[in-house]
Parts: sequence; C-alpha cells; structure tokens
Amino acid sequence: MSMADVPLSWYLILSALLFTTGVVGVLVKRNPIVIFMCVELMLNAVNLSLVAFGRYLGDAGGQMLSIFVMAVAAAEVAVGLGILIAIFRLRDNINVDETNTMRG
Amino acid sequence: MELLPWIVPLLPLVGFLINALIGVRLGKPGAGLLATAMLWAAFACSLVLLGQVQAAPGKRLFSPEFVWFNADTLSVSFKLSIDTLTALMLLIITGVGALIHGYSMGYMSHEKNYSRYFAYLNLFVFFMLLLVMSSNLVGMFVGWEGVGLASYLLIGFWQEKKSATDAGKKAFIVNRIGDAALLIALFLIFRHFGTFEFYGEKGILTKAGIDTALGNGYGLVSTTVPILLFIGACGKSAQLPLHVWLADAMEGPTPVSALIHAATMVTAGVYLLCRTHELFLMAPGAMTLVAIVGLLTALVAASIGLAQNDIKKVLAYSTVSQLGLMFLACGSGAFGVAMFHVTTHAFFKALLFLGSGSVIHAMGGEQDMRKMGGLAKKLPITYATMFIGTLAISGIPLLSGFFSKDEILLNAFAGQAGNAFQWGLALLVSAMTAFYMWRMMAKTFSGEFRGTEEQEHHLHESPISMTAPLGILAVLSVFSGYLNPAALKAVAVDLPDTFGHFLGENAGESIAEVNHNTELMLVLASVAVAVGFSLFAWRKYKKATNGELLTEKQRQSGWYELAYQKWGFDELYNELFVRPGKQLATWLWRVADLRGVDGLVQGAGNMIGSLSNLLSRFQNGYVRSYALTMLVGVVLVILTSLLGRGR
Amino acid sequence: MILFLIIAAIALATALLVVLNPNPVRSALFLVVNLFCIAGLYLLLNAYFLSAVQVIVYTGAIMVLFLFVIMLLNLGTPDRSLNKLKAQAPLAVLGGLILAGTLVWAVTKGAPPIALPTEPMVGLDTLGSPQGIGKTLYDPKKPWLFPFEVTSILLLIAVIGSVVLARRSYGEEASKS
Amino acid sequence: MSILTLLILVPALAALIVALAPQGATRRIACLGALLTFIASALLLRGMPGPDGFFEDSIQRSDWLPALRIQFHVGVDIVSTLMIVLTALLSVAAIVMPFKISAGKEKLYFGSLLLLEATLIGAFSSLNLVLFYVFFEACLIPVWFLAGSFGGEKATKALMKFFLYTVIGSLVMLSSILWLGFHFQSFSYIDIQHGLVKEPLLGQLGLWLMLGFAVAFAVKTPLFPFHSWQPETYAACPTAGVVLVSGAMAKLGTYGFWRFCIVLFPEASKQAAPLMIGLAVVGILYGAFVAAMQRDVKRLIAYSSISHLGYIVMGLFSGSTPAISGAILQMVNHGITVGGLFLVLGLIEEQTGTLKIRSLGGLWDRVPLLSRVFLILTLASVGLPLTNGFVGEFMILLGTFQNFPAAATLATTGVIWSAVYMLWMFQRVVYGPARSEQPLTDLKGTSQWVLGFFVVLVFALGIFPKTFLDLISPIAALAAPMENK
Amino acid sequence: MSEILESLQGLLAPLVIMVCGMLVLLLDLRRSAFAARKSLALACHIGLALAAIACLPALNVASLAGVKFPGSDTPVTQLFGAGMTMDGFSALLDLTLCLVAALVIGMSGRYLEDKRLAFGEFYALILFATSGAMVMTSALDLINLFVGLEVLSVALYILAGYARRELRSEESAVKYFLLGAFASGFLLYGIALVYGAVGLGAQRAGMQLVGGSYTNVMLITEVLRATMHTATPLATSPLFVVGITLILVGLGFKASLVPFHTYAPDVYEGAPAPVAAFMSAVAKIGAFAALARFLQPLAIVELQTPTIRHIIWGIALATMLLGNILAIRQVNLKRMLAFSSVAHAGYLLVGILASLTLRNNIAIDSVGFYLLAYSLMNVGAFAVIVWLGHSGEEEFTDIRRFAGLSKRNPAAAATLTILLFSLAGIPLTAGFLGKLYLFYAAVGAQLYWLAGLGLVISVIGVAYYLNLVVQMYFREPLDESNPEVRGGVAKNVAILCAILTLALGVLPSGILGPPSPREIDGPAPIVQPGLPSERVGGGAAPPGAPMMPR
Repeated sequence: MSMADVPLSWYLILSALLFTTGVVGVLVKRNPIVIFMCVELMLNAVNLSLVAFGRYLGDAGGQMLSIFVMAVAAAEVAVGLGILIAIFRLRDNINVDETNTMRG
Repeated sequence: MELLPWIVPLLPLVGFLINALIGVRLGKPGAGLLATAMLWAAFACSLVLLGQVQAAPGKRLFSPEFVWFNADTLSVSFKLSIDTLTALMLLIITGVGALIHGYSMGYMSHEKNYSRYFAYLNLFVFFMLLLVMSSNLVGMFVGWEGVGLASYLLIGFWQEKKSATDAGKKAFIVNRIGDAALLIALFLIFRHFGTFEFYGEKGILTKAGIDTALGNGYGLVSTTVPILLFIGACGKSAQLPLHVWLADAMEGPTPVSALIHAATMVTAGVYLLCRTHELFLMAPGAMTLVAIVGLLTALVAASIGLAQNDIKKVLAYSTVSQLGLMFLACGSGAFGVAMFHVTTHAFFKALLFLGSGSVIHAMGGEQDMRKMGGLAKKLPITYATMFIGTLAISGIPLLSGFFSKDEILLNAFAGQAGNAFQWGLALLVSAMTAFYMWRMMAKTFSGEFRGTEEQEHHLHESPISMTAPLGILAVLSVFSGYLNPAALKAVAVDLPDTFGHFLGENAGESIAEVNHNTELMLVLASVAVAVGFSLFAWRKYKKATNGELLTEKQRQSGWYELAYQKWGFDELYNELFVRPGKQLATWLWRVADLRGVDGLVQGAGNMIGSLSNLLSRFQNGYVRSYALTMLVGVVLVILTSLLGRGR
Repeated sequence: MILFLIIAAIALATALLVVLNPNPVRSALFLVVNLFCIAGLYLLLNAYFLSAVQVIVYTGAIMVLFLFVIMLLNLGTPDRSLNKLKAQAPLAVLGGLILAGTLVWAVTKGAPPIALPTEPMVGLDTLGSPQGIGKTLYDPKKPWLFPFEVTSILLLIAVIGSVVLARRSYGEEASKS
Repeated sequence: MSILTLLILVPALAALIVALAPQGATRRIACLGALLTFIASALLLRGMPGPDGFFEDSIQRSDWLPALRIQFHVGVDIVSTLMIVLTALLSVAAIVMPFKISAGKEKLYFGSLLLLEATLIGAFSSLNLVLFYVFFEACLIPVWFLAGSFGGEKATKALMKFFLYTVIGSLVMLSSILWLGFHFQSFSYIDIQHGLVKEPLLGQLGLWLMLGFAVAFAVKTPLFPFHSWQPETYAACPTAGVVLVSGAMAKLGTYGFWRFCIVLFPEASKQAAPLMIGLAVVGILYGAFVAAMQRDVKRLIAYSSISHLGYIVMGLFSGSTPAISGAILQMVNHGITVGGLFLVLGLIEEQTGTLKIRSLGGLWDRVPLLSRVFLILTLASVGLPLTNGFVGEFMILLGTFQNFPAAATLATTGVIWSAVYMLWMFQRVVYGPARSEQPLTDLKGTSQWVLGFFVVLVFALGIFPKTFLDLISPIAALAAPMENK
Repeated sequence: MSEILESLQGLLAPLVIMVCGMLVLLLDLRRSAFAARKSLALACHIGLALAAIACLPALNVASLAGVKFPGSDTPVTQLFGAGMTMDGFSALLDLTLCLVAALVIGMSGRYLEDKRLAFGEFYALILFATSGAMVMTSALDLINLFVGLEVLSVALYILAGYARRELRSEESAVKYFLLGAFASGFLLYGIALVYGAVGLGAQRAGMQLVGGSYTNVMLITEVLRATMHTATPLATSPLFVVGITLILVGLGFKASLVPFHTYAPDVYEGAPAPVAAFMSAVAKIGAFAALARFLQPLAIVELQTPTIRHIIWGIALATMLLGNILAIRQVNLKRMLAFSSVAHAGYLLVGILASLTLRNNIAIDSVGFYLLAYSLMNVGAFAVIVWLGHSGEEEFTDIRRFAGLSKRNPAAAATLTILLFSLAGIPLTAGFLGKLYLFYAAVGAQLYWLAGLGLVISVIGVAYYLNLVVQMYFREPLDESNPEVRGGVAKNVAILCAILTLALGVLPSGILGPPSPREIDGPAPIVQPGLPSERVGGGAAPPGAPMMPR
C-alpha cells in the first residue's frame, strides 16, 4: 500500500500548519465572517490530526471525536451567523474594527 | 503613736482636700484659718517628732509603710523616715509655712479665689513634707514632682494674665528637665543597688548598700549618678543653666514667692545633695562640678541683681545667688554648712519677700522701685523688719547671715577642693549682695516718694496679720545665727556648734579647720567687704534723690546692659532651643509626617491607580487585539511548558 | 505517498489563500477547496464515512450557508483606511510563526514512527465504515452515547438561537398584552 | 454558655434593637445595653485563674466551622478581663454622656457604638485565632460607618485609608494565623501555645510569623511609621466614638502584641525587641513633637497617644517583668485618661462648637468644674505622680532601662515633651481671657457623675495600683524567659 | 441496555433540566404573554427543584472520588462508559447551578417584559445552559467536557445577544462568540493531542483499551502512572504537555483567567444584567469543575511536570492582580463586577493549584464552597442592578448614580453593602470564609508566597468595593428620586442572596461538613517504582478501571 509509509508525524505537521494558518487568519482578518471561516479551518485541522491518530492507534475514538467536532461546528455556524445578521440589522456594517463602544 | 510621722504631711493634705472640695462654702477668712491651723498643727507635731528623733536610737525613726506598687524584685512603698536633717526641714517648712499662711490671709484678703489659693498652698506643703520625709527616692520624687505642680499652679494663680500662666508653664517645664535627669539617676541607682530605700537593709546610703552596689559595677557610674542628681537639683534650685524660671516665677502672689521660691522648695535641691552626700563624697569630680556651678550661679545671679528695678526680681536673683553659695558649700564638702545657710536664708529671705509683699500691697500692686522711695515713714514696721533682714543677708556681723555666709567662705577657702580663688569670687558675691540689697532698701524707703498721687494717698501700713509674721521672722533672722557662731572663734569667743552637732552624721561632718590667724583674716575681710559695700550703697542711694546712680548714658554701657538683660539667658534659650524646637516640630509635622510617612501611603494608592490606567490601554475593545492577547498568552504558556518539562 | 504530498500541498496553499486574499467570497471558495482536500486525506486514512460526512456537511451545508450570508449582507472588500490596528498583522504573523514552530517541533518529537495496524482494505465493520462507526457509537462500554444525545440539545439550542436572533418582528409579538 | 458569650451578645442585640426601635427610645435602650454589659463584665473580675492563667469558668468551646477546626472558643485571663472591663466602661461613658446627636443619626450612632463594643469584647475574649481575626476586623466596620456618617464627605478619603491600612495589616496577620493553624492542625490559642512550648519555632520562621502578627498590631496601635491613618480618623469620628476608638480599640493593638507576639513567640520577640523598641522610642519622641504643633485639640491628643502607646509597646518588648506589668497597667491607664480627655473635649466642642485651639480659651472661670476635671486628666496624661499616669510609665521606663538603657534614657526625655505640649495646650484652651461671649453650661447631672467617676479612677489607679499589679504580675511573669538577658 | 438505564438514573439532574427546557419551549408555543410568563417561570422552578432533589443523594459521596484517584478509597461512580460520574463535588456544584438558574429566572421576569423580549426561549436557554454546565461538572471524559462546554457556550452566546434592539448587547454577543469559538479551537486541539499522546503511551505500556476511551481522565491517570518510570514517560511527552496546556487555555477562557479574560468586561457590560449574572456564575462553575477534574492526573506526577504547576501559579497571580487593579478605575458597576469576577477566578485557581498537592479534599472542597459563595454574592449584586433599573431607560449601572442611595432606598443600599462586604471578604460573610478556606488550603499546600500575595492583593479589592459603599452612605445624592421601580422578584432575589451570604458566613457548618482527615500536609509522594510493572500486568487495576491485560 503506497500510503502505508506516510509517517504519522506528516499528518500531524500538516494539521499543525493548517491550525496555525487558521489562528493567524483570525487575527488578521477584519470581516467577522471570514474570521469565523478561519475558525472552521482550525477545527478541520484538529479533525485531521484526530483521524490520523485514530488510524495509527487503530482506535475509533479519533473519528468519533471528529464527528462531534463537526456537529458542534455546524451548531456554532448557525448561531454565529445569526448573531452577525442581528448586528447587521442594527447598523449596516459588521466590521469588527468598529465594534468597540465598550472598552477600558 | 508611730503614726505621728504620717500625721505631719496628712494635716495639710486634709486642709487641701477640704478647701478644694468645699472651700468656697467656708468663705473668706474660714478657708485661710483652716489652712493656717493645719500648718500650726503640723508644726506642733514636728516639734514632738524632733523630741522623738533626739531620743530615737541612731537618731532616726521610721513610719509604718504602705506598699505602693511592686513587681518581682521591684517594690516601692510610701514610707517616712525622720532624722535630724528631716526634722530641721520640717521645722522650717511648717514654721515658716505657718507664718506665711498667716500672712497670706491678710495679703490675699481681696482675692476672689481665696479658698483655691489656700488649697494650693496646703497642697504644696503636703508635697514638700513628703519630699523631705520620704524614706526612699521614689517617694521623694513624688514630692519633688508635687511641689513642681504646686508651684505651677500658684505661679499661674492669676490665670487671666498670660505672663503668669507662661511663667507657670516655664517653671514646670524647666523643672521637668531636671526631673528627667533625676529619673535616669533613679533607674541607674535601682540597677546597681536594687532598691530605692535610703536606709535599712542594703539602703542606698548605708555602707552595706554601697558595697553591694560597687559589687554590681556601680563604680562605672559612681560619678554619673551624682551628676544626674545634681542636674535634678539644678532644676529645682534654679542653678545655672536651669535658673531661668525663678525670676519669672515672681508673677505669682508674693507670699508664694516667699514660701516656695525663697524659703522651701528651691532649697529642695540642697536638701537632696545633703541627703545623698554619701554618694557625692564618692565622686570628687561631681563635687567640683557642684562647687563651680554653684559659684558661677552665685556670681551671675548677683550681678543681675545689681541692675534690676523690680523689687521682687532683685530678691529673686539674690535667692538664686544665695542658693549658689549653698551649692558652693556642698561642693566644698560642707553639707552641714549648706544646711545652716538654708536655715538662716529661709528666715531672712522669707522676711524680705514678705516685707516686699507688704510694700507692694501698700503700693497697690506696684513693683517697680523707681516708682517708690521714702516709704520708711509710711511703713515703719515693714521698714524696720526689712532693715534687719537686709542687715542679715548682707552679712553684717552678729546677725544670722553673717555666721552662715562666713562658714561658706571659710570652706570655699579651706574646704575640700577649696582655694583662694574660690574664696575671692565668693567674697565678691557677698560684696555684690550687700550692694544690691542696700540699693534696694535705699530706693524703696529713703528719698522722697516717686509714685502717683493716689498711690501716695493710698499708702498705709499693712494689717497685723501681715506684720506679725514679719516681726517673728526678723527675730529669727537675728538670732538663728547663734546655732553655729563659728565665726566668733576668730575673736576667741568659742560658743558650741549646736547646729552641726544637731545634724551630726546626716550632713557629712567636714568643717574645714584653719589656723587661727588665717581664720581671723578671712573673717575680717568678709566683714570689711560686707560693711563697706553696705554703707557705700546706702549713702550713695540716699543722696541720689531720683533713686538712680547712673545716668542714661552710663546705663547704655555694656556691663550694665548685660546685667540688666540678665545676661540674655532667655533670649539665648529662645534662639537655641525654643525656636529651633518649634521649627523642628513643624517640619516633622508638615513635611516628615504629612509628606513623608503619609505620602508613602498615599503614593502606594496613587501608584496602583496609575497602573490601572496604564493596563486599561490593552482593554481597547477590539476583538482582534483581544485575540492577539490570547495568542500571546498561548505562545508563552506552551513555550514555558515545553522548555520546562522534566527529563 | 505522493498523493498525500500533493493533497497536503493543495490544502496548505488554499488555507493560506483563505487568509491572504481580501475578498470574503473568494476566501469562502478557497476554504471549500481546502475542505475537499481534507476529505481526501480522510480517505487516505480509511475514514470513508467521515470523508463523506465532511463533503456533505461542511462543503455542502456549512459553506453554502456562509456564502449565503455573505451574499445576503453583500459584504465587499473592507477598505484599508478603516484598519485601526496597524501593529496587529505583523504581531499576528510573528506569533503564528512561533506557534507553528512549537507545534511542529512538538508533534515531530512526540510522534514516534509506528507501523500501521493492518486491517482489511474495505470491510463491513472496519473502523471507518458506517457500521463500525455505528457500533462504536452505541457501545455501552464506550462514552460516546451520552455526548451524542447532548449534541442533539446543542443543535436544538442552535435552532432556537438562530430563530431568536434572526427573526425580525419578534419583540412586538412578545409584548402584546 | 459562658458569661463572655453574653458579653458579646448583649451589646450586639442592643444594637439590633436600636436599629429597629423608634427614634425616641434609642438612647434609653443603648444606655441599658451598655450598663448591663458593664455590670456583667465586672463579674469577670471574680474569675479564678487556672494553670495557664485563663479563668476556668469563663472558657467556652463549641464548634463553629468543623471543616477547618475553627471553634467559637472564648476565655479570658486577667489581662483580657481588664481590657474588657475597660471597653465596657468606656462604652457606658460614651453612650450615657448626654451629647447632642444631629437628628436622624441616633440609630447609626448608638448602633455603631454598641456594635463596636461587642466586636471589641469579642476580640479581647477570643481564644481561637480565626475568631480573633474575625472580631479584629469586624470592629472596623462600626468605626468606619461612625466616622463616615459624621465626618462628612471630606473625611471619606481618610476613612478609606484607615480601612485599607488596617485590613492590609490584618491580612498579613491572617497568613501567619493560617500557617500556625495548618502546622498545629488547630486554630485554638491554647493548643498552639502548648504546641509552641513543646516545639518552639526558632530562627527565621518564628521571626517571620511573629512579625506577621506584629504588622497588624503595629497598624492598629498605631506604632510609629504606621500611624498616618490615625489623626484624620480621630478628627472625622464624633468625639464619643473616639473615646472608644482611642481608649479601647487602640488597646487591641497593644493587647495583641502581648498575647500573640510576646507570649507565643518569646524567642522571636526577643530577637525583634531592638526593632520594636526602636520604633516605639521614635514614636514616643516623634508623636510628642508633632503633637506640640497641632492646631486642633483632637489631633493633638491623637498624636500624643502615639507617644503614650509607644511607651506601652516599649515596655512590652523590653522583656523585664516590671516593665511588662507596667505596660499592661498602662493600657488600662491610657484608656481611662484618653477616654476621659475625649469626653471632656466632646463637651467643650458641644459648648463652643469648635476644637480649634486658636478659637478656644478662657474656660477656667466660665466652666470651673469642667476645667478642673480637664486639668486633672491633663496632669494624669503628663504622668504626674499619684495620678494613674505615673506608675505605669515609671515601671515601664525602669524595667526597660535594665535591658535597654539607651532607649529608656531617650524615652525618659519624653516626660519633658509631654509636659511641653499638654501644658501649652491646656494654657491656650482653658486659661486666658474668654474668646467668645456665648454662655456655657458647666458639668451637671449625668456628665458630672461620669467624669467624676473617671477622676476617682485616675487617683484610685494612681494610689492603689497594687491591687491590679498583684493580679497582673503572675501573667507578666509569663515573659520571664526573656528575663535572663 | 440495563447499564444505560442505571447510568440514566445516576445522572438524573442534567437530564431533568434538559427535559424541562424542552417542555418550556412547548408550553411557550401557546404564547399569551403575561399569564404565560408566570406559568413558564413556575415550570422552570419546578424542574430545577426536581433536579436539585436528584443531586441530593450524591452529596455524601466522598467528594471527588474519581478525581482524587489514586488516594481516596471510595470507588468511582462511572456512568455512560466511564464518561460521566456523579459525586459530592459535582452534586454540590449542580445544586449551586440549580440555585443560580432559579435566581436568575426569578429576577429576569419583569426585566424581559420591560425590554419587550421573549421569555419562553430565554428560560429554555437558561435551562439548557445550566444542563451544559452540569455535564461539565460531572464529565470524566474530555468529549463530554467538550460537548457540555459547547452547550453552555452556544446558549450563552445567544443570551448575550438576547436584547436584540441594543447595539451593546449584540456587540458583546459578537465578541463573546468569536473569541469563544477561537478558544474552543485551542481546547479541541489540546484534546486531540492528549488523545494521541495517551493512545501512544498506552500502547507503549502494553495496555489495550476495551472500555472507555483515551480521553478518559482515569485512563490518562493510569497511563501516566504506568509510564512514569519507563524510558518515555507520558508526563514529559511533548504531545501530552502541549495538549494539557492547550486544554488549560481553553478552560481558562471560560474561567476568564488572565490573559484569556479580555472578553469578560465587554461581554458583561453589554449583556443584559440577568444574563451577565448568569454567565458570571455558571461559566465559572463549569470551567473550574472541569479544571479541578482534568488537572488532577498531574497530581501524581507532579515532579515530572512541575512547569504546568508554575504556569498555573503565574496565571493565578496575574489574574488576581490584573482583575483587581483594572476594577479600581471602573465607573460602570457591571464592568467593575466583571473585573472583580476575574480576580475571584484568580483566587479559585489558587485553590485548584493547592488541590494538585494536597492529599485530602480540603482544597477541592474549598473551591466548591467558594464557587457557591461567589455565585450567591455575584448574582445578588446583579440582582440589585435589575431591582433598581427603570423600565425604558438603560440599566442602573453608573456608580455615580449610587450616591446617597442609603437615603433614597435604604433596603437596596443595605443589601448591596452586605454583598459587597462579602465580595471584599470582610468577616462574617460567606466571602470571607471562602477566602479563608482557599488560602488555608494554599498554605497547607505550602504555596506560602502565592497565599501571602493573594491576601495582600485582595486589599485592592476591598478598596473598590468599599468605594461603592462610600458612595451609597457618605455621599450626597444627586437627585432625591427613589430609583426603585422594577423591584418585584428581583428585589426578593437580591435580599435572599444577601441573607444566604450572611447565613453562610455566620453558620457555615452545614455546608462545610465534618472535619477533614488529619494526615494531610505535604505534597503527595510519587508512586513507588515497581508499581507500574504491576499496573501493566493490570491485575492491580482498581475496580471499574477500563483496563484489561492483553
């Protein structure tokens, strides 16, 4: 099997890099929706390493966990987008750089 | 009847309590009568005690004691011990005191706070008696402080007058300086002797006690202790440099000056030294110090006395200088002589003060001699008695002052550490004494009246209640000298030294012995000086109708000015202590306290406040920077955990 | 092996593009691609069911939802001028690099080379198959059942949430009385 | 239930009733409560000391917080008894004294006073360290409300300082308490004392623990550098409140020094003695000097008590039995003297509407009785023999001199300064011509009796201190280990 | 099937509440405004009461069995495949949660009406969030922890933005949501790493999984111990260390520990007062329960992972400091309470840290008690805000408006004063005993510096709480108007909280239970060498441990 000799660590590295990309994305983007997409990226990275681990351990736990992650992600998306729409209703802009009426 | 010693001090105390609590109801003469009666009663008891003492074994008897306070080894009790020294003081205090009480009844008759006055007076006598009778240092200290209080109250008796209350305060505080030294002396003594008792088992003044103390390393402080005691004495007896309060103390009623600031309280210092002469004799250094200070005080005070115009001030400074002579005697080891002078001085100085009091009374409160003159005709009795007093103090032969002062001079010359120089200065003092006393007499009684019209109209001889004491005291000041007429030895009339014999051990026997010729020389010299200067002053001032010898211009001259300004001690102290002290205190308060100590506290608070403002910058409300903060946190946490993970 | 490398490369590239390009819609599309790649990796890891779910749920549902909202709020590229936090980007990148470094180091050091447990290529109850998933999910010895139930509550909450937040005229009705 | 529990409950309940009762009745209820407490507290003096000095019949020990072995554990020895009686006495004085209270504040006024009394008694009688801490800190609150609501807006800053300052101190103490509690598996004072006797904590550890306590008490007393809260707080408090604060609450500090530093950590106290005595001496002189310059009598007395409490602390740490007995006696004395002084000041302030020295004067003939009492109390605080001020001070100085001659010598000069500022103050306040023409009323009725009692006490304690010293000395000997210097 | 039933009745409390939540939604369908509100609230209260009753039996289970593992002899109650448990600790916290929920529902009624907000969904969300927190309190498996956390958070996101007409509310929702999702990303990554690390470790130690999963806390403990003295101990494997740290981060966000606290003030300020009250209490309870459980495995290997301990030490100190210092300058009461809640999180973390060293339950109990006390006083304080708020205008949060409150509304002033004193830790209040308890444990765990510093720092806290009291009592009122308008239930809630605070402070014996065992001081010794080999043999595995020899 060709993929047999792909070491576990490669998957982990890949997921680590994806995860970091997501993190950086959250920090640099200003559009909350995109920020949120970056969060999704992070979650997927996590899923990747979960599945990889599971595969190499011959354990189902990894896939189980990632299923739950997906479900949770779905729920978050629904709520998150709802909130964004609500705030958009109040003022036609959701740029996070302008939402700091509360500070100090 | 062993309670008798207690009765003596308690009588005036009772008088005080009654007068203090219900004195107002007793009314005018009542309060005074009560107080005076108490004193006479005390005098009587003292006489009885005197007899008992003479009979007692070792010429000393003790009262039952009442333990005051105690903690393990420390035990302090109220206990009285009477020996001849005490008995002498008792007689002086109660006797003179009684006379002055009587005198006051007349003198204060117009006073509205009549009963309070006598209450204070009794209180004073109580503490004074406690001072001289107590058998231990603490009890003595109680009396010591007590008389200070009494004099504070009496000097400030006319509390509306700021000058009076100031003087009272000054007296108390200056005394307190001495008291502090005295306290330290007490602590040292307790540290080495382990007791405060004078006599009895291991008493301070007993051979056994001193030996044990030396065992506990008393040797190291054997000079310090007497010096500290002496500083205490300086405070009470107005010696340099603590003499400044006595002159101001004249703000008080004149009888008070007579009793407290001439006859009794101020001699407490001398009493202390005589009482503890055992300790002093161990420390020659201290002795010389005492002698020097005494001599200096005598000179300075006398010189100041030359230039004063306030009749009471003259007497005050003469008191200071006389006290100086007494300390000189102590310093030269002649404690008995010092006590002898205390006695005679008590009589004639009280007499003089009371006399001046009667003059002031007649003058309606006027004290400035420049406004007097020619009172001899108006106040014959006063004049006569004061004349005698003055004769006595200026050392005219055959009066009390002559004998006591002569003894002092003798000891200054030939006593322990005595020398011609000392003698010379002492002679100078007596010369000045003679001069200013007669100056005073002349300015007051001779020449013609220089006061206002209605003063002249108002002039009258004082009532019998005031003149009677004058008479008695005059008699005393004539004859008390014959208790120890040693001076007559010079002219080969050898009468017994009753006084010294009477005191015996209690005032370390050390009468200087010199060969007959020198003694004769000395006596003659002092007689010459006394008589000479007296006559000189008397005739000069009789001639000077305006009562002044010096012209305005001469009065500007340095020496006179210096003397008139009392050598500028008050100003000096103001510059040296009072003003800097106030500045320091203000600085401590305004700067050290409010800015320094409190500033630190406030500063800490403000610092946190500003820190809070600083940190709140990061709380800028932007999601992304919050996220950044989180990331930073994450990175830090992960790095530390990885770097620090064991193995 | 090669397959993995290719997919990995694409995945990384798209991920970076999601972050780098300014336009939300494009980012969304790149994310879709990225998710596809991950689904592919799942296949490589024998997680067939999961990769299917990945494609259906994520790419199919979630991303569409994203695009929907983006269109609905028709968000264009935000203009640079509004950027209030200048220092943000560099700091973020710096932090990101450090984080990446640390993580990579950690995973390489922590994951030893281990042989894959051999198992039938495509079987009925391999781990990755729906049956396998189902069996494990309801196995009473395993902890998965309970969270599964709780997730239902989570979804219920999500429904309520979107209703409460997004429904226009709610308050008026609530307050009639 | 021990009588102590009653002593704590009665004033607390009285405060509660005051809070609920109608305006008119408050004063009567408060007086009743205070008097009851005083009488009950007097009964304590009959107690029979047990082996370790505590009166058996007074001890009560019941669970409060079993999880941490914290008990409601109260009991008194003679020292705490004296303090409690003093507290009760001062409370009676402060409450019975017919001061006028601005309308609408009666409840708060009497309520706080009673609460303060309760908490103080609690602190003096607790034998459980945590319980002590609870009362120690709780007594801040009434003082705080009292000063706050009478001191007005300007006082708030000072009050904040007062509260925080004290709390910092007591929290440091709390860490020491927690350590001990964990180390000995008990917070009971008696257990810990026995434990410490068995295995004394030597060296640094003991020192740090002791200092942990010392800080709290140094603030409460207050000792020299920790005093800056005090004058302002006194100034803010209504004078009757100050009677309790300075007369009783300050004693909580010195009492704590004695009970928790000297007795628990004799070794450490010996090590720290130079430091503490140094601070005390500085405080003695410093307080005296600063007092001399004050323009307000209240502040003057405040600074003067820094000086006087300095003597007490010095005596406590001097490690010689006479000094320690003297210090304990002096706690009572200072309480009475300063309490009486503040009562007098309160009356003066009520009469003339001010305590500014500049605007006072000429009271001697207008209010003779009051002035006489004032004079006596002034002399007492100057430490004149035969007044209560003298004996304690003398014993303290004498005892301290045996171990620390230099310090004692410096402190002795204090007798000069105290005379300076007290007499100067008295002269300016009482003597001289009257400043204003408004008619003043002299002591009469209740105030006459109360102050009369104080005067009697002044002389009684001055002439018959032996009665108390005999009770104290066995306790004071507890510090004997330090004796052999 | 039977075991599932057992599990179900073992874990009744959260289930009851979930069901109750759904019922409320159904009831809400027949919406007839006001009448409905009362009935709904009643339904909620009944549900909560039932849940509370369901917790009671577990109360006397020796607290933290399963966490204090090894050490305590009592067996762990394992439910749902060792994924959940129910013991004294979780029972106490569940009770607290029920109480909080009930109080919040009580106070929010009229508030919602004034703001014209729907209450059906509100109540339901409150209940669901509560159930989520309950899942967290009794989770033994990371997956349950995660799901419970999400249930709680998602509900809170919605609640934060519940006042849809107010920009602040929405803004706080956005912030909370974005940062929350961000944080849960880290949490997940941590879980993944731990999962992998433990799995690999188990394989190395030659264990094979038959029940439970690699994310089970007991299993983690097992593996840690088993590999302790092998060549590659799990405790030091980078995967595991990073994983645990990231989990700490994820939970730290919910517990608002510095530096993950930044959202808290904005969210609390923006969210409706009752919601703020709710989240301040519930989120903390959930997070700290999870921290308490999932950091325990470190207790047995402390020497091998001392750094985690140092990190927690630092975070605790920073949290106490920053929270208190930033609270000083606040003029908005809600914001001040937010920062103060950060500070309190710091105190709680001290307790958690102590629990890693102490052999007995003192530390954990102290955390539990402090959470209870803290919830009471915080909820009470927010209740006062609700009580004083006028309908129409914005909430009564500006501290300046409290000036002279004692004259205008003595009851409110007194209540708030008691609560503030308790928050400040003044004696005779629950707050004081809580602190005492925590720091006692800390001293027992020889965290002298942390304890000392914490105590001194808490003085800053006293400063700003007292400042408010000064406002109410010593300052002159700006206007004479009596602000009380809403009053009603909120008033009773506030007063009830104050009374409970005092009661806990004066007579705590009831809650704090019997004295804890005597032999306690000193850190737990590391398990003897040789033990692991037995463990690998598996014969000595404790009852119910999901292990079997290969």
